[in-house]
Amino acid sequence: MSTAAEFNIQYCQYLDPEGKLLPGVNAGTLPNFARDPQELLKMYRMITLVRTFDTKAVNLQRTGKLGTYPSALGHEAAHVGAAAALRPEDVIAPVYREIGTQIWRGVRMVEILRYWGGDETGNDFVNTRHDFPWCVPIATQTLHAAGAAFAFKIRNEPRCALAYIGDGGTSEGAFYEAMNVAGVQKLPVVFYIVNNRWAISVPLEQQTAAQTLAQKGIAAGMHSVQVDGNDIIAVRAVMEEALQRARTGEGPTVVEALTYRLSDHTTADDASRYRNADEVQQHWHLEPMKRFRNYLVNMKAWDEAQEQKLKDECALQVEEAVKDYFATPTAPVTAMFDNLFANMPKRVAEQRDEAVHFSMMHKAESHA
Amino acid sequence: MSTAAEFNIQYCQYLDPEGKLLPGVNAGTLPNFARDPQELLKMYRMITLVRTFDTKAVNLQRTGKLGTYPSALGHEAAHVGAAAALRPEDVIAPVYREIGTQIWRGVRMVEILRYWGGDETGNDFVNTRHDFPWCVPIATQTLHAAGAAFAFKIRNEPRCALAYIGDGGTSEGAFYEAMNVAGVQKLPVVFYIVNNRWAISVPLEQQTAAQTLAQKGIAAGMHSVQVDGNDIIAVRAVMEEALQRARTGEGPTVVEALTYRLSDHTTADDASRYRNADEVQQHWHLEPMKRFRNYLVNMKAWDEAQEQKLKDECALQVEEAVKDYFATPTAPVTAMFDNLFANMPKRVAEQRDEAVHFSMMHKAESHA
Amino acid sequence: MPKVTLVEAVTLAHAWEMSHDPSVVVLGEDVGKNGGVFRATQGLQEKFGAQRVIDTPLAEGMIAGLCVGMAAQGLKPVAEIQFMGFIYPAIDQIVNHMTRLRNRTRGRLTCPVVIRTPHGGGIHSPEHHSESVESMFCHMPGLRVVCPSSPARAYGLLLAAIREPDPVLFLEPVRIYRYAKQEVEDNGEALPLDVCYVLREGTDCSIVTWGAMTVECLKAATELQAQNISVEVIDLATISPIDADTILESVAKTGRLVIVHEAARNVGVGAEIAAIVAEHGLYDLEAPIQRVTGYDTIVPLARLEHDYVPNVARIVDAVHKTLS
Amino acid sequence: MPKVTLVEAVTLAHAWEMSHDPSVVVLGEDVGKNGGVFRATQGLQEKFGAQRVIDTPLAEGMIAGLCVGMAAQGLKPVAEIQFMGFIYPAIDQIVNHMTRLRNRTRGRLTCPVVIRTPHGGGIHSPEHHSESVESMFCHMPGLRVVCPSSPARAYGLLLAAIREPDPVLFLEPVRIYRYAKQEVEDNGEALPLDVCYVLREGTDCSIVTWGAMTVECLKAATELQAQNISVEVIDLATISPIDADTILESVAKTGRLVIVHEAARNVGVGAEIAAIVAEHGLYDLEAPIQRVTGYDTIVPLARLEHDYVPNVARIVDAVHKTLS
Ligand SMILES: Cc1ncc(C[n+]2csc(CCOP(=O)(O)OP(=O)(O)O)c2C)c(N)n1
Ligand SMILES: Cc1ncc(C[n+]2csc(CCOP(=O)(O)OP(=O)(O)O)c2C)c(N)n1
Ligand SMILES: [Mg+2]
Ligand SMILES: [Mg+2]
Repeated sequence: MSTAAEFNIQYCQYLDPEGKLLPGVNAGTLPNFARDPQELLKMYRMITLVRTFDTKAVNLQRTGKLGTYPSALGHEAAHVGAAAALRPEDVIAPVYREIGTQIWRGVRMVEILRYWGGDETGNDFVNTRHDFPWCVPIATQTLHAAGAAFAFKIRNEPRCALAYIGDGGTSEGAFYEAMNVAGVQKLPVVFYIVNNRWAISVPLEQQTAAQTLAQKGIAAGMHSVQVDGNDIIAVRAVMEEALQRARTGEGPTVVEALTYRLSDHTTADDASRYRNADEVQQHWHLEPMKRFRNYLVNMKAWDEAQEQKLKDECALQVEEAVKDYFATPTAPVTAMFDNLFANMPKRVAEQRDEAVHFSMMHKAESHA
Repeated sequence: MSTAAEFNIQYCQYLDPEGKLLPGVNAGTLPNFARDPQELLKMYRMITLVRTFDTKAVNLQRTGKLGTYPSALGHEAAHVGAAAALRPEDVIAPVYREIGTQIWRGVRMVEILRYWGGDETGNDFVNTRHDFPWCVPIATQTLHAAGAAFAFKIRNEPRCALAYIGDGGTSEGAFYEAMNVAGVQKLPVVFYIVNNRWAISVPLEQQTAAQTLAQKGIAAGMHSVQVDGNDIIAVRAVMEEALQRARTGEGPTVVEALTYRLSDHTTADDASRYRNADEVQQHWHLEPMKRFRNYLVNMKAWDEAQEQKLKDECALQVEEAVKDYFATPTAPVTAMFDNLFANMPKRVAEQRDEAVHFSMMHKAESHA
Repeated sequence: MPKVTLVEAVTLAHAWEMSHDPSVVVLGEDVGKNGGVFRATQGLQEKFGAQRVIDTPLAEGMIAGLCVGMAAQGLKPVAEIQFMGFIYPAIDQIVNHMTRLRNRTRGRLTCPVVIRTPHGGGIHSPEHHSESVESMFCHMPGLRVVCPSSPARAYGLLLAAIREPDPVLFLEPVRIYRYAKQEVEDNGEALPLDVCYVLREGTDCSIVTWGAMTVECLKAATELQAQNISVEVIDLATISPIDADTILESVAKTGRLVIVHEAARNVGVGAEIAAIVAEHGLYDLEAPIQRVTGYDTIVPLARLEHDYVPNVARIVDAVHKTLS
Repeated sequence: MPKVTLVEAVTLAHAWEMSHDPSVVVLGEDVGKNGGVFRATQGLQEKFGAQRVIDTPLAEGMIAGLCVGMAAQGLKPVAEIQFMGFIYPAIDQIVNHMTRLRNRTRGRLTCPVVIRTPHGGGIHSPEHHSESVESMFCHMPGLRVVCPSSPARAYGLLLAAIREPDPVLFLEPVRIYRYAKQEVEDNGEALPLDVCYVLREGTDCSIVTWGAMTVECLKAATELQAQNISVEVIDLATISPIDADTILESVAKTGRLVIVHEAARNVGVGAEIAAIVAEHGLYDLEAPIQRVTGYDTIVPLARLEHDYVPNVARIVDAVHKTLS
């Protein structure tokens, strides 16, 4: 026997769970962005906004004003840190939970509410016109990111695509196919695994025997790294590097961010059926927001007064969005036909008329 | 950065291209079976039979007596070596090229000819009743092997499943899904990648950026090794070990055998359109049959007279099979209905009558 | 006799068969510890262990492919696909192997598999959670497609499906998972496959439907009764192969046919039913056939869903049309 | 004007559009250096480079998924699936994304993609190489399904498909890839989608068909002409959405309808055509509709293939039935 190939997975972390820099890390070894308090505060503000929004959305669902909603509780650093590493011209292929990324990039909270409230306009992002919409069929979005990256490569544009995927999602063949073609074509794409240890009721150990999810990239001959997904400095640093590699033609990267789903899977789920309360409690000690706040407070960039003011601001912003959401009229029945084809076939047009007829009949009856 | 995980791929080879033992290998380090000349000769005889059959099958196709046929030229050690490591009660999920494995296990040559001659009875293997049939949709068979292994595990049977797959096949998500579930469930299955460097016209470098195909197993947390697929001693040794691991509950293995497709992809293909004659020529120097014969001759277990006798015997056996094949009557038209369901629905029965009616009409007309 | 919902009847049928046939295994995403996202497999893992009630990794093609391998080697897998909108990755295994293994090997290896999946919408679910694409599967030779419309039929047809020596796609209408309780005797008695169930007899018009739409059709029939229109409501139950005889007999009696399904109209199963009648019952038809279906567009998100799924008004209207 | 085969016309259409629209890219297994296993993309990589004519790894779901991503970001991918029997892994991307992206984003992102694939059998191919499962795709809202029946239509319809702002599944009948040469002017002129082509006018019976079956139907029409039976042969061309008007007009004239397709009968596209006529042309029908189709069983291997695929005798017989 001789050795044909060797691999390893590197792990990146700056902040410990208390928000202190790990031994060996100092101002000199910190990434550039982390030396600028304004940059850090921008991220902290976003985390706070995201958590405020998330809490509100869950409440809206509980009171029957929103459909099923997947909370992002605990994922804020993983989502915001990645977003902060992107450029506006890059393209993301999200799943369904990345509100931290979306709001950072410019998706309006009202749009998110509309989507989960059952209205397709929620995907017609006003600001992030080229980003992919929310994606429910698990793992399929990774191929869209690869395809987008292929377009950038063919047109020789200095842009990247970023695909999100969950730990559960990494079991779908589509993910692997996307990594494989990205590898062979050196596409400017990053596959970003948000490993929150659960796929609905299935824990990581039942999802795969792989020691890390990052190593799945080895199968595609890809640069693969792991990061503490609750450490926003590490997340952004690793993502900046991965995106830079992509942008400069060095090829794709898979990044695994280790985090935890502190909430139920969605509002339709009850995690207490299958998950130990102790486990959840332990992970509350690792959660990203407190850790980041401690760091900022320790470095004297943040204090209690600022915190309170920010909370109020965020609450206000969220209330505005909810008001907008409530004021959104239901689309006319024609909406379900008008966006199917650019050139509407006669048959579809006929059915559009049929639907309008019955919808009016229905309204007439309701009013009678 | 710290190291989260480390991996390596080991490579196994005993015989050099001239059929000499590699430096460091000696009788003491050879696997058990390789110390028994009878065992070795059994494999050599099979290789010779396979090559004789293969040549004949290609000729039958060229003369219009067989449908499209995928030659196994150059893969004999990879196929026979793996077969020799199996037990009869194990189950294989083949692709379409593994005649060396099939004949070793007891599939009759006439059955192989029937299949490629357009007759489903070719998959009704008389001897290997539980093995999966030939599988054309690439990579799908890997899941069948995993499912079979699951059945063995659930029933607590000391049996293994062996899935074959090509280098091209390793790009399909199904392969990865099969490895992943095998890993997490510790299924008694071996995934055997026969890397012949080409998937029709697509060379390995365009198939994946992975340095080895064995490392695809790392994605599933699986034991992964590489072997010289033209060295039948190494193939059998590695496969015996992998199957033993599976049988004793140590979990699945992925084995990559390095070989080369010396022929066109199938008789419908013309490899000269896309492949360099020099490359093919070079690989003729590595081919498995000559190498193995040299080894046997060197160790005085084989000579020219025996070789000639064997060739004649093989030719005769193949002629017998061809005769059987020619004598196989075309199945009645009802055959296409009778094996669809155990309980034939009325609608199918009606169509069966319809088909019989038109078939008879057709025959009547042909005779008129 | 216990009164149970449709989804509880599904659980009962699983439990009965697993108790009586050790070769039955259950697998899917979240079917074990969590008992399925709709609780259809609730309690089974506790009762039969994690070896027979398997929480799989997240991959539908894998689930279907494992089923083929398991079934070929003597097990009877009953797999859940979490929603029908996620069944597509499994199609390759279903159409290229599950439905073909018997034929391919001339009966040497077979595929007694049940794939269960929720069917249809109407409960304000998120995107992709309201699909009813049975017609794609009905076009696959070698597959049975079954859809119950009551707890009793769920129990009896699922038992039949598991016992069938060939693959069955078993569609569970989400809208009536918990719609009404019914007395179901848990006695292991299967109901016949390959036949329609006449839910209501009538003389003026035949309605053929299945799944959750049976409820709307029966309501429409009641409404029409008040107008002195007598409607026969037929539950297809086995969507493929279709029991053409029952439909043709009914049309011979009523002279009129309305077909109701949630799925999009174009090349839906309604088309096949219409075609059968146009071939074999044409002279019985006194009026053009009517199809009341989902439209040929994407199932809309929740806010427009009620305009998409057929309702009583549309069904009543269609019956009126056949009579005018 | 050059005389070309159907497959050569496909290559010409590619080359024209790639020359005139830099956003068109071609991808698939073996489409580059090898020019496709049927040579449909022969010479394109030499002409347009490996950046625009891409040999992909072996994975159909990946091909379809890449197309979605590319198209959403401004390219116009034309992808080849090597045989229709291998399209199943791509269905998830086609039905859940390709056909839905425009609707899902209210027009913000779109999917102008063409997926080409060989269609049908009859050439003694190995297992899985003779599939014609168009009906599964016709049931997907948001997708056009097109199938040419001559070199000229292959050229014109493929150009139209590439230029269409929405996804098109383009089916190429293998049996007539090289059946006959025809003069085709390579002038970049597209033919209209969404309409039938009347290949032969007649008064006694309408035959609706598409793809390679047009050849059999035209032969049958000739044979029937000798018996003084005048048959109208309509090539559906765009299989979805169906141009119902042309069919209904024809049936209004002839009073009789025979539908011919290679695919299995159950919930085939023939069912939809029959349903449309049973809904909107019932009173024109003077005889039951006839379907001449592949049987509801697996396409057999080569030795029984001719008993499976519809032939002239079966078509003639069906027309006779409508007239008796
Ligand atoms: C193809 C597919 N199968 C099943 C589902 C149902 N489903 C929704 S989320 C989910 C679990 C996903 O887990 P993971 O990828 O870890 O993401 P997370 O929810 O933890 O963010 C499942 C099974 C789906 N949406 N798509
Ligand atoms: C799913 C699927 N896609 C495409 C094909 C067509 N096809 C047949 S063989 C082949 C190449 C396979 O290459 P590889 O896996 O390396 O096996 P090899 O032929 O070299 O033994 C292709 C693309 C197929 N049979 N199945
Ligand atoms: Mg997760
Ligand atoms: Mg190969």
